[in-house]
Amino acid sequence: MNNLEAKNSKGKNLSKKFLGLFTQTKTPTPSLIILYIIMAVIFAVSNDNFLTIVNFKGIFNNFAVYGIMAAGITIVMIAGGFDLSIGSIAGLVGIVSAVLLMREGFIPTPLVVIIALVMGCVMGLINGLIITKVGINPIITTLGTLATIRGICYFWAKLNPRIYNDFIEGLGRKFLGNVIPYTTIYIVVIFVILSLILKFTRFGRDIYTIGGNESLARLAGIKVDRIKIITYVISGLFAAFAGLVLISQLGSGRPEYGDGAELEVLTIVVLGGVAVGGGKGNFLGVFIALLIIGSISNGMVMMDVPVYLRMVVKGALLVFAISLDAIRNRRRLQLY
Amino acid sequence: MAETRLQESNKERKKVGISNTLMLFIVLVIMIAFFGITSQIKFGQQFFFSILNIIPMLSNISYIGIIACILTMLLITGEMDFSIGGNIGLTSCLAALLLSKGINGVLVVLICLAVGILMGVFNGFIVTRLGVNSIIATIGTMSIWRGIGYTLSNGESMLAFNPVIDYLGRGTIFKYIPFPIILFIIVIILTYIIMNRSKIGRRIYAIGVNPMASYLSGTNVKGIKFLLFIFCGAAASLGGLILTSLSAVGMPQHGQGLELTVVSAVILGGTALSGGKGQILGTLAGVLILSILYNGLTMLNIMYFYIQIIRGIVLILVVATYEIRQSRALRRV
Amino acid sequence: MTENNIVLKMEKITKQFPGVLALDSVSIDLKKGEVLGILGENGAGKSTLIKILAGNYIKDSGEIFIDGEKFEINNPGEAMASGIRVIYQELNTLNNLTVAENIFIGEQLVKTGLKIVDWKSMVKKSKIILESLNVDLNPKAVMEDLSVSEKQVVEIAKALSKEAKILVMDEPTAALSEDDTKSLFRIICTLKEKGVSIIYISHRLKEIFEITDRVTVLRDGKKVKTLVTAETNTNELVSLMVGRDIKEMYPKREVPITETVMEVKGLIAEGVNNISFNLKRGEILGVFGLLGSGRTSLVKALFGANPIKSGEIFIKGKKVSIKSPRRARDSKIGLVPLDRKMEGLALALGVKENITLANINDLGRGFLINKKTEALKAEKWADSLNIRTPSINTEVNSLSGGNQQKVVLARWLESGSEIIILNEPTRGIDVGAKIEIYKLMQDLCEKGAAIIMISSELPEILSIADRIIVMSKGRFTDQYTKNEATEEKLLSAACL
Amino acid sequence: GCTTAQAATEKTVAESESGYALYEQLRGYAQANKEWPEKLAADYSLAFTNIMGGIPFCESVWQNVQDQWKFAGGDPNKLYYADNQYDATMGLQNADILLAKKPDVFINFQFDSKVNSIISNKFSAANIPIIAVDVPTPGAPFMGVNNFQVAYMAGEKAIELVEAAGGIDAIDKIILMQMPSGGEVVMLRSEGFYQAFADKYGADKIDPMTIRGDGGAGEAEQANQALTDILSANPDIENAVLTSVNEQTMSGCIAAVQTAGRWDPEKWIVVTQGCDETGQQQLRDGLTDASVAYFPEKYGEYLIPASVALMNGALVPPFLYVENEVITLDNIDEYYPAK
Ligand SMILES: Nc1ncnc2c1ncn2[C@@H]1O[C@H](COP(=O)(O)OP(=O)(O)OP(=O)(O)O)[C@@H](O)[C@H]1O
Ligand SMILES: Nc1ncnc2c1ncn2[C@@H]1O[C@H](COP(=O)(O)OP(=O)(O)OP(=O)(O)O)[C@@H](O)[C@H]1O
Ligand SMILES: [Mg+2]
Ligand SMILES: [Mg+2]
Repeated sequence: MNNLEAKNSKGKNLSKKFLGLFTQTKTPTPSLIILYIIMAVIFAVSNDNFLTIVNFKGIFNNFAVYGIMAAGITIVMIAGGFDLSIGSIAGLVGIVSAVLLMREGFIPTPLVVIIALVMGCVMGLINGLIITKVGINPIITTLGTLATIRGICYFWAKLNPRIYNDFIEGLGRKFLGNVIPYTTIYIVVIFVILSLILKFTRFGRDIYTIGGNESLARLAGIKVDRIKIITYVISGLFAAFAGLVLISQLGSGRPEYGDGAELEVLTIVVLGGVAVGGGKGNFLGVFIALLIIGSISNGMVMMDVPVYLRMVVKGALLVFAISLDAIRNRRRLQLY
Repeated sequence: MAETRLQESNKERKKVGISNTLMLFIVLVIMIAFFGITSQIKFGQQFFFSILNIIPMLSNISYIGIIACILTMLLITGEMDFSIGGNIGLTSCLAALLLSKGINGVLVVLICLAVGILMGVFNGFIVTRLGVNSIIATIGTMSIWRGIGYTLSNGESMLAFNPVIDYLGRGTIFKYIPFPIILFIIVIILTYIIMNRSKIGRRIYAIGVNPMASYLSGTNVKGIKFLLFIFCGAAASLGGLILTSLSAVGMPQHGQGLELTVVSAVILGGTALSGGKGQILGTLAGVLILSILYNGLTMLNIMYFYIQIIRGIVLILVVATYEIRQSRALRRV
Repeated sequence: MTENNIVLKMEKITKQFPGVLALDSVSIDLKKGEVLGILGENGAGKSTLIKILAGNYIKDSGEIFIDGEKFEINNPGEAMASGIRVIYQELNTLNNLTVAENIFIGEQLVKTGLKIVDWKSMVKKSKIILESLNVDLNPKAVMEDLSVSEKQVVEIAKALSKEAKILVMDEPTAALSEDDTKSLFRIICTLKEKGVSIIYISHRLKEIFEITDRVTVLRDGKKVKTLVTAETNTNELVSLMVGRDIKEMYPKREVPITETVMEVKGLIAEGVNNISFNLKRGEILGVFGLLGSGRTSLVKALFGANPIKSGEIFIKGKKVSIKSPRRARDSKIGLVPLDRKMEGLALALGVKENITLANINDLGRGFLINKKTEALKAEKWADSLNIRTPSINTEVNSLSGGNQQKVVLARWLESGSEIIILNEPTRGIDVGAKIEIYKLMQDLCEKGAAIIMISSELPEILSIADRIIVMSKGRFTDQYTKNEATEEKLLSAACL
Repeated sequence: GCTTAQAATEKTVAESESGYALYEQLRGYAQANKEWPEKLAADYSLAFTNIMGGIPFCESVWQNVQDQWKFAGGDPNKLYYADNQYDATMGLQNADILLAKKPDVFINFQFDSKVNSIISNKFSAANIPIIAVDVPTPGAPFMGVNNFQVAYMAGEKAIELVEAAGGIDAIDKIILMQMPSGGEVVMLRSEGFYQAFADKYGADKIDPMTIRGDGGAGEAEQANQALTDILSANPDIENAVLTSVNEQTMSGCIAAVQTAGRWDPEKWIVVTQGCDETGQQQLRDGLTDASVAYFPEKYGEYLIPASVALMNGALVPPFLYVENEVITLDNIDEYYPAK
């Protein structure tokens, strides 16, 4: 217990030192980093292809879509909200853009991109309006829009558009100097910018306040509804962008794309230390959670764990990670 | 003075108690009427209102209902169990495996329930003792359970014929009423009594509303949460057994995505995920609405993706109406 | 006085809540640079009145004038914009953010130009504010680690963080020690000189006389009278408040003090360092100390909610190990915690459920609850403690502070505790209710109970406690019998 | 030798005269792909469950079933439909719902053969005949592909291409992108492929160079991620043989190779199965080298005659195998004229 606390406080100093900008107080990040290092060592020992650029290109490309979605849902969740519809939004945006691109040059690419992103924002707006104005629990609302939007995707099930458009194709596949995937750059840029917004703008701080205690936020004169709606729009926007990356990486548009992404992303975000119910969370944590989840499946292929065992290992690692973190962050012992 | 206050308060209690649930049941009735009429019009005969349709539908959802009722109790304490789906997958594979080893059916049932309880214990432990957020913890265990299911069955589905197992899902009482429906009804009654009349039920609500206050009033918060996780584990594996029986097959895919179905049903029933609020009858209504919706629309030859759209809209509309009614009630005062 | 120096005028304000007419055409006015006290029993409508002023509740009818202009306040933002700042009765802090951030919630300081949040100056400014309140709190500390009293200070700092025209304080000193109160008053005086008008709500008449210029008395949602403080006295105010004369503010009966029921030896726990004392049947043991002195930690340890590192507890000579509140309850200990809303009550449940919360087991034989029994039990206490509520099924949420406190007390009376620990039992409770509670405490003692009472209110502890132990920095510093004890002694011992 | 052969031929002739005549005749109608001369399906009802609505393969099957039903004079209102969404539980529910509508024939397209046994029990209890599609249903005539055989064909085609490309030694790995969640039957689609190689070159040579990946639910996304991991785990793969359970999975796989920047049509021998619209496009785009066609758009030409035959009390052969074809860029236009 004692040395645990000791480690704990040391960890905190560490985090204070080199994570300063991106972290709020009490971040799970240090334990996540420790965990990731442990994982990396194990994988690296069992297969020397793990710690290679090639491999990390793969890992990063694999979680690009989830990473981009995570950006939006993190904002929403810090503000105390929830968004399960991101997978469906990505799917719909993906297939619609693919359909729009079917006839070469029929609609100019930039316009398609704009349409795509606007679609995302609109769906986010709808979520936000239902949640704030009608006042329905966000989980129900987005569970509903999840089903609805996914259903709409199937309107285009019959034509199965492939992507021949160079720009869109490059979006999720190109590398900077043949080393750094574009997708990685997107994620890093997005995370950094959002971190700065969260830390250094009133909007960002208000998000934390609303997530921490909504009625208090109202008493403090914060325009709670407006800010909440904006967070959902942001989430929709990034889901839409993720949808574009998705069709880029898969080279086609299909109605089922993005199916089930919500749980994956939720796992990543919560593992990254974003509090369900709001008020807590930072992007460094999410980023490392992203690395962990991304590397688990990759690492298991490396160690070639039998296909059927992979699920078990993945789940076990997840539970281990979150438990480790819980123990580490338990500052006073849990009474209830 | 006391007496008058008492009477008036009883009145109040009645007013508050049912409103939400009542509305759901009204929606239910409307839906049933709608499907009855439309199927009459479309096909010139009554496909929907027929024993042949209603009974199998009910036994097909009985296991979902059972799990939903138990999960409602857990949700009211403010915790969540996503691992139910994986639990079902594991249980059904285990059951089939044991049966294939020629183990006695009753024993198989007992073993499976025991394993289900163990899964609950595991969830309960990491959530209450290690203080892990239950949503992500159970997302983790969900994939552990299912993975074990795949490993046990080596990814193959296994026939599971056995008198006992068969009866669990396909046996009937009085020749017509399927056994799982009886089980479902029993669970509804039990959970209803627990949540509305019993001492532990009161504690469950109190924990959901303010765990600290409950703790400082001598309630064993961790213990009760632990217990409810165990209930969920047991309920899920019972569900797994019923599903195994209904399909006469044990397969790791059983129960895939079930968690979202059940949770939507529970929320539809008016349970607050933040805890402290919820009713068993509401959950019952939620389960019925979702399943009848699917049944009726399929009956009408509606494509699956339309069904999805409609399901989503109904989910939002129902809850929206509920919210609106509530805020009106507040304004009126 | 001429009209034009009237800053705020609230005319015929009426507010109806489910089952309660909280305000019945109440009118007040507030002059520039004056301190207006508002007095009233629990549930008189004080907080409601100021919540309407703050745009937190919407009034049913009535008018509000600021500087003579009619003014519609629809949300807190508008109120703040027009220079109204409020310290609410309930704590409103964000536990996982820092002190500095809490002080500037919703209006973080930003650098000119880019409008970037300026953490440095926020920390600096909050340090200044906190120093002016002379408490040494690290602005970077996380709210979570603060004791209730420390949080209350942050609340005040929050209200002072920005220039205000009208400053409303709803029982700001409820959780404060004497010193903090003094420094707060110093600040109030300087603000007055700056021409800030202040509405000051408190149940502590001592403070009302010390700080206010005029005082408005409310009763049952109606305004009774407004008087100039200098021209009135305690008895008049009290009788206006409660509608009858009150002879004795701190009634004290002689209760036979008999054998020892509880003995604590060398108790060490989080925030508590080697405390020993004993408690006798029929005795009221006062525990005095300043902010963060460890009193709450102590009682939590005694109640099993704060793990005991070492030390022994004997009850009726038998050594007991109290590992959890459940054990404490079973050994007939009861706790009325400091923070009603967070620790005391399940706000969304009814009065009934809250009263029976600690002994659900007695609500009928076996597995089920006998609703009739429960209702009758609840009714009994609702009546005998005279809890003001439309019905025993009303959410405690909507009860006023005092009545909420009574509900918590009722819970432990219901479970027949013999050792009752009350942490600031009369915090935020009106004179009438206070006296009722003092009476209640002594009735209990007569019935053979023993009571530990934490209190920061000197007159109260001096006159109600039979014996007083003083704590400082988690240590025991001194103890006095009722007759020895004086304010000076207690304060000096508390500062050791 | 020849006597037995004769006996065999006589036997089939006899059978067709005795039992299958009607089916053969109707099959003829159907293949003409226009209105049948006789409206034999009128005032009958038919129930059809689709294995996974939405994916091109199943859409084609469903489309053809509808067309043929119309040609046969069936009432669209009496063609009952449900979507099993690759989910045995839903398959079960749908079967119950359709059973309640008492169709005259039930076409069951559901992925788990074992779950089908309980379904078949229920329908035979109500003595409603079943026709199984692609996945066997006990006691029901089977229509569709023999998964193992088709996979084997694919394997043989791949071997042919391997030989052309300089023999097995020039190949680094053989990658099977499988779909465990699809159950055994679907597994055969890749294991048959493997078997072809094992038979040709010997298991001990093939086993070490075989990689089995979990392509998830038969959709592009997870397959893409899975292959990405496999590629990074095997950075030295240059020449590879790649197959998968269906065209969607394959599209994800190819995208993965491209994204990894390791795509070279010359060095990757890609043989797939299904050849639905996605597959045809992939062939035309030169992404895949060959695809074994299941001709989903022809399924109705077997299913409806069989159903109508059963409705009219005639017998139906126990196995109605699609004549699969290996489609390549050379012969694709014969089967699927470019639009
Ligand atoms: N949100 C609410 N809903 C319903 N009733 C309320 C609500 N808030 C206050 N009330 C009722 O209005 C009356 C006045 O409450 P208020 O809090 O203003 O009293 P108070 O004078 O502040 O009491 P105290 O001194 O204990 O703070 C009380 O009877 C209370 O029960
Ligand atoms: N469980 C705990 N773990 C760590 N520190 C604690 C704990 N409880 C209290 N403290 C710290 O110990 C000190 C004593 O806290 P405590 O609340 O007991 O003081 P107090 O005298 O009761 O204050 P109050 O005036 O609120 O009654 C405070 O600084 C508090 O932050
Ligand atoms: Mg008040
Ligand atoms: Mg304290």
